[in-house]
Amino acid sequence: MNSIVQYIQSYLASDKTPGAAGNMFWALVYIMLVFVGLSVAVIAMNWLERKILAHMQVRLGPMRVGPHGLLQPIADAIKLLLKEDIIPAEADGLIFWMAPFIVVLAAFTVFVVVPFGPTHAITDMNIGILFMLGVSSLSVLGIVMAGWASNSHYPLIGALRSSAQMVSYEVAMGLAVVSAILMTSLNATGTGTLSMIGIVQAQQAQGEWFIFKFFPLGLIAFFIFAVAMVAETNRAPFDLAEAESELTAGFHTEYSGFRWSLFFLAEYSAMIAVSSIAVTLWLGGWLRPFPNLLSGGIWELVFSFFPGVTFLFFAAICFYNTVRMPKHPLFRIQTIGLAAFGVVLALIGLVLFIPAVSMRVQDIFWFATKVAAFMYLYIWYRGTFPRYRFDQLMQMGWKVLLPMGLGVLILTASVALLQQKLWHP
Amino acid sequence: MAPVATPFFFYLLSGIMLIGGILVITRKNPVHSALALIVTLLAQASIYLMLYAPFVAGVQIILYAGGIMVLFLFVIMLVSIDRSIKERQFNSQWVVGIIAATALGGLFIAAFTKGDKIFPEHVLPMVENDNTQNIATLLYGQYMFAFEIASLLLLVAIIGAVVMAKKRI
Amino acid sequence: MLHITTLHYLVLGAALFLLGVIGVLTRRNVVIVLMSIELILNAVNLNLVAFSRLWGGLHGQIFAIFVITDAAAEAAVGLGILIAFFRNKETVNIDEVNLLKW
Amino acid sequence: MFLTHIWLIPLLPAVGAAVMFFFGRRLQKATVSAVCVGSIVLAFILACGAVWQYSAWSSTSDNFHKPYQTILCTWLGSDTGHLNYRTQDGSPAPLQADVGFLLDPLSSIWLLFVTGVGMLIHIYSTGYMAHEGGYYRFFGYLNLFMFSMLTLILANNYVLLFVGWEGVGLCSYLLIGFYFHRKSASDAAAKAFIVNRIGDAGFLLGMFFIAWYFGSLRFIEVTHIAHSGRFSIGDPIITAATLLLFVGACGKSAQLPLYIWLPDAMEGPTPVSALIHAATMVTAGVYMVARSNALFVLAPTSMKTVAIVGALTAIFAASIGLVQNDIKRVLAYSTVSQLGYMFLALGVGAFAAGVFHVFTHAFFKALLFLGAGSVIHSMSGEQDMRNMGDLGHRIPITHRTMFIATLAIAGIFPFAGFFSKDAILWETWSREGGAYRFLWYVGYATALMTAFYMFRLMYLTFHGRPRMSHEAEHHIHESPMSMTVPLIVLALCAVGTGWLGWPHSLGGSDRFTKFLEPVFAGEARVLQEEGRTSQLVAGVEEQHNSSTEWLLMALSLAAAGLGWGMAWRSYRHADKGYTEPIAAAVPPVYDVLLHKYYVDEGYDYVFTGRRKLGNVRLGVLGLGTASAWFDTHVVDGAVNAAGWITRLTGTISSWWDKWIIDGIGVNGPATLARILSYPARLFEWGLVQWYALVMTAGLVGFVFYYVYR
Repeated sequence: MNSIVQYIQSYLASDKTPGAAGNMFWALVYIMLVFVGLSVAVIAMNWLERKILAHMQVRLGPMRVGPHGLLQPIADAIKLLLKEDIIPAEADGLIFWMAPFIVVLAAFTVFVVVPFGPTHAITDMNIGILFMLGVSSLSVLGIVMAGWASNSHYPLIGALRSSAQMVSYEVAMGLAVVSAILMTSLNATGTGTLSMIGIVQAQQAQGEWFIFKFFPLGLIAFFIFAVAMVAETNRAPFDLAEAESELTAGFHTEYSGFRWSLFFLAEYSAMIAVSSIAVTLWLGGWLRPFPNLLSGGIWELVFSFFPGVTFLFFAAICFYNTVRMPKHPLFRIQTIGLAAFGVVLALIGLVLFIPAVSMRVQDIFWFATKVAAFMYLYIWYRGTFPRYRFDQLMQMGWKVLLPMGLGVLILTASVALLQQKLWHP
Repeated sequence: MAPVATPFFFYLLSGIMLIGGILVITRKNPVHSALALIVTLLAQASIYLMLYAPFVAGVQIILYAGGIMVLFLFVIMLVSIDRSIKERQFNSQWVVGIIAATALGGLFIAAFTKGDKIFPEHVLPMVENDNTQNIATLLYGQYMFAFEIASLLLLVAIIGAVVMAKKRI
Repeated sequence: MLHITTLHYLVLGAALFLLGVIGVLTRRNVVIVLMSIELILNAVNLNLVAFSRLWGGLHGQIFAIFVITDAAAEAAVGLGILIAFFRNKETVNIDEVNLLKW
Repeated sequence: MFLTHIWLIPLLPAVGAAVMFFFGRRLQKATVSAVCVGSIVLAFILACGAVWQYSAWSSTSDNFHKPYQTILCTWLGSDTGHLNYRTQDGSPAPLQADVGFLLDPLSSIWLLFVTGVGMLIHIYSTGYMAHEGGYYRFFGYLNLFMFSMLTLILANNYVLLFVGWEGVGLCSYLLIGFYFHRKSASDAAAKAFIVNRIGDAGFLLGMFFIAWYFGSLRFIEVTHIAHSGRFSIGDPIITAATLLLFVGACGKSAQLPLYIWLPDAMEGPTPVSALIHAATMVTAGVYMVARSNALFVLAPTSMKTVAIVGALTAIFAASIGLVQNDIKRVLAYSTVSQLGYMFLALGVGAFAAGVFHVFTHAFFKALLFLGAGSVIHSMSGEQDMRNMGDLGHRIPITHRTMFIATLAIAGIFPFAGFFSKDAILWETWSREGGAYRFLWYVGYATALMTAFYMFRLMYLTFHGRPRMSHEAEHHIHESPMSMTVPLIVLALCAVGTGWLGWPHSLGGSDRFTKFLEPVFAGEARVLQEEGRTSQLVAGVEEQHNSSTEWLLMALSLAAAGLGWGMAWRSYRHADKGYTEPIAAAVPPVYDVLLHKYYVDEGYDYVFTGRRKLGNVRLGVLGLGTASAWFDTHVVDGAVNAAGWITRLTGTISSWWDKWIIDGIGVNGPATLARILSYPARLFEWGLVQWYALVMTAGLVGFVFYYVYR
């Protein structure tokens, strides 16, 4: 018993990820945390997307279930879980059954190497970024399987489109990633790294985020990745695979209920995953703003307040809206609910003010903030851009992004070589 | 990350691989075959991890499972398989073929039993952490020429595939 | 039994190789024949990586990577041929590829 | 300065045409008028300047009576002597045609009246075409025509002249077919074009003859060689060449038998009829013959032919004109008739008189056509004189100007026509020989007819009772200034131009002939040597014949008066349903005349084959039918027979090949080889999986060897 506690406690002192430290217990804990956190994030994204889109279109969005529709995702989830799980008669049963799981599996497995902080990752793989790209590309298989197994025209066309799109943009994406990885090799040893944590540490060591490195090369590479990742996740404006006006719902037309919700889950976690890659590679991962410039005790303290302040800010919004709630008896439950939600947020915020907690958690906060910005971008794209035509999409992938990626790669390599020759002759 | 519970995972993965392989060559529907092959390949990627070859494993996943197999699935969906499913699945020489393969297998077993002792008992240590960097050093150093030839091969293959598959060039 | 030696991997590779050979020799569907070829190549890869592990060098892994490259090229060209063939003969059966038979 | 830059004169209209061609569609009508009319006005000013400078230049002692020639570049062939051909006497001559310009008195006259009349007609057209579609197209064509005509006039060699010749033909085609949506217009355009092609073929052949015979195509050199006395009078080659040239002139200048296109050409807009088919283009034939005068005087036969054809055309067309009812057709036949006069003059060797008639005719005929256009304009498009009448006081300017023109064409003293026509008749009369006297009678009769039909036109149009419909009468109005001003200017010319050639017998000095003297002096000498005439064109005073000349003048004045009187009597009070005097007197003649001697019908029978003669189709279509029959029955029959024979032998051959050669010779060894090679075949079965199986078997053997060795 004691040894178990010791086993559990021994990890807290280490500066490695649980996987790297070989600590099974904490690895499992982290897996659970990531899973729960992702699910919550997806639910929050669902609600946020509907609300933000609605406000972009001058609507209100969900308002009925819970205060400001806060409980709407939960209601939706219950509805989806209770719906009948239909398998079409002519469908290929086994594959139809397996496809959503493969997609979800691929989307979630990616998070094994996502570094929420220097120690906050399930494991640190030597081939981290390669693993992420490889596993996320597996979701193509799930989509193709879903489309084919449905034995129906729309899903098949949707699946073919989607997989063609994903395979095409993977190339440009890979080139952009390679140019970022190339930047990690600008150190004394001259060898770079594929490890996600290593990449972030390289940015810290070099003193700048890779998006600003070799301006504008890093920025262009980031731009290529930012476009390709939208295409990779089949989101607007590249959502041809599920273009409602053409293909009803694309590859998951025949899916319903729980299985459909798995696709939903996978889509949003894939979005988060690729955003995490972007954040890790170009935006300094978990690093807070100016970690080298604004270092020292007082700055550490100031920045450690950020997570708590943010939560308190959200709590304040909740309280403000509680006060603004109509005083009609019908709204009493909603008012109380909103207030309770605010209290929960405020409590979390207060807990985050405890120095021990905030020191341990603020990496996660910065990472999540950056990813959240990307999530907002996704929603923003969806609200503003019109959908591409398929040939335009392919043209952009192969004739614009791919040559751009190659050019950036070659230029980055040349500049890096030049720098090395000049500074370390 | 040292491999844990090696025997268990080895037998599990080799079981998956063999079952997958058998499914590949026995399924009527090529889509099922392809999926079985993917399972096999993924299991093999895991075995690579056990063999301290993470980079090869990653390449296996991203290239085989993510690339080649998608190509296969594409082609299977492009060519109509309805007819071939209803037809005879094995050719007229299947008995001879299986006999020949079995003979080959028997010879393999004979070879393994005869040459069991030629391998060292203990494997040499390998540093996993630098695997990728070392491979890169080798690939871009000693094997530079082969690497270039391989890229040329890929280019030729791309052109060949396009020429072959396009209706009008 | 508890210790996994190189021979285990070799046997596994041989078994995979034989499955591939059987597939190549007996199946009529070109797609499955091509997949069997992939099986054979993977069996080879497995051996290469196993030996690489055995001798502690990385050359085996490098070769595995080259084999994967070749497999990609082979698959692309093979599938291109398959599509051209299907377009002309409306079939994917390899024993109907008999223009050279006489 | 004007002389050295004489190339600007044709270039200006060309620029105008190019502007219309490329940008015309987008230009305003005012811009179109400004560009096109402006270019012609500029060309006219330049032309006046050039002629003025030339007259000064040619009166200097070094250049006395020399033509002015300037060569811009070699256009066809080369000037390096690399492209040579052999002339009839075997000496090499360069194949060469320049872009070169020649100005001498002859081309000066044409230059002046072409640009002058052209300018007036351009101005007139701005009023006449104001409400028509395709305004820019019309003016583009007109400018193109002016360019071609000026090229024709100013060319220094036959080839460049031919370029202009074809250019005016093209423009004539385009402008006749201006209302191309009307079938009759497009047919008329095609007719004009095709008939002109016949003439052009003759012209081309004549040109080749000249090139072959003279070794040059430049007018100056050809004339020089012709004057050198190398060739005797009556040289058969020159006769042939000149006759062929005359065929070309017949086509372009509407002489028998190629005149048929000109009356139909009246389908074009009236200014076009005035400019192209009355004043300028149709006189190109006259110009060409006059330009080739050195050759023609060497070929008396050709001269006679020209004279006879001209005289016959004159009376022939005049007689048709007597009864036509379409106002423009009357003028068209009148034009043909007057052109006949000109050729008569050329044919009798009175080149100066012919050119003089061309000059005067250009003004009064243009005036007549423009007046007719004005009448048609005021009548809202009505062209039939039977539906006119009593227009005199409603469109007074038109009436008066046309009346002046009528007096001029009828040959009333002292209007222009009197002098030129009289000169022709006098020259014809003074030529010795009964045939020439006969030609004089013909010309005299023509003069009578001319007076009659012209005054008939006047009376039917401007006098008598109004015969038009009520609403047409309501719309009658005088034309705008842009149309009447050219009429007035032309009327002044129709009065005055004749005075340039005031004959010696009436106390004048005949400056016109004197001006032309350098051009025709050599010819006069040739004719004199020939001894065919005692009176010469070149202003040689012949006092003792003055009385005869006065008598002839009086006679022609009497003829004109007689015609006027007859017309006055018959048509003075023409009301609806008036009677034609000829129809009343001799109905069959009237019918024949009204149907233009059935020439078009005859051509349809004989040349085009549009009508069948009984069951037989003659002419071009008949030739086509016959060729088709020949092709189908004879040529194809032969081909089919050959094919049938080939097939028969092929059948026999194939049987032999199949059963004897292939069966025994080829397949025999092959079958043998197949039977013998079966074991070897097992290894190359042709199925890929078989190869794989063989490979596996080999692998088994290989491994077996290594395991159990």
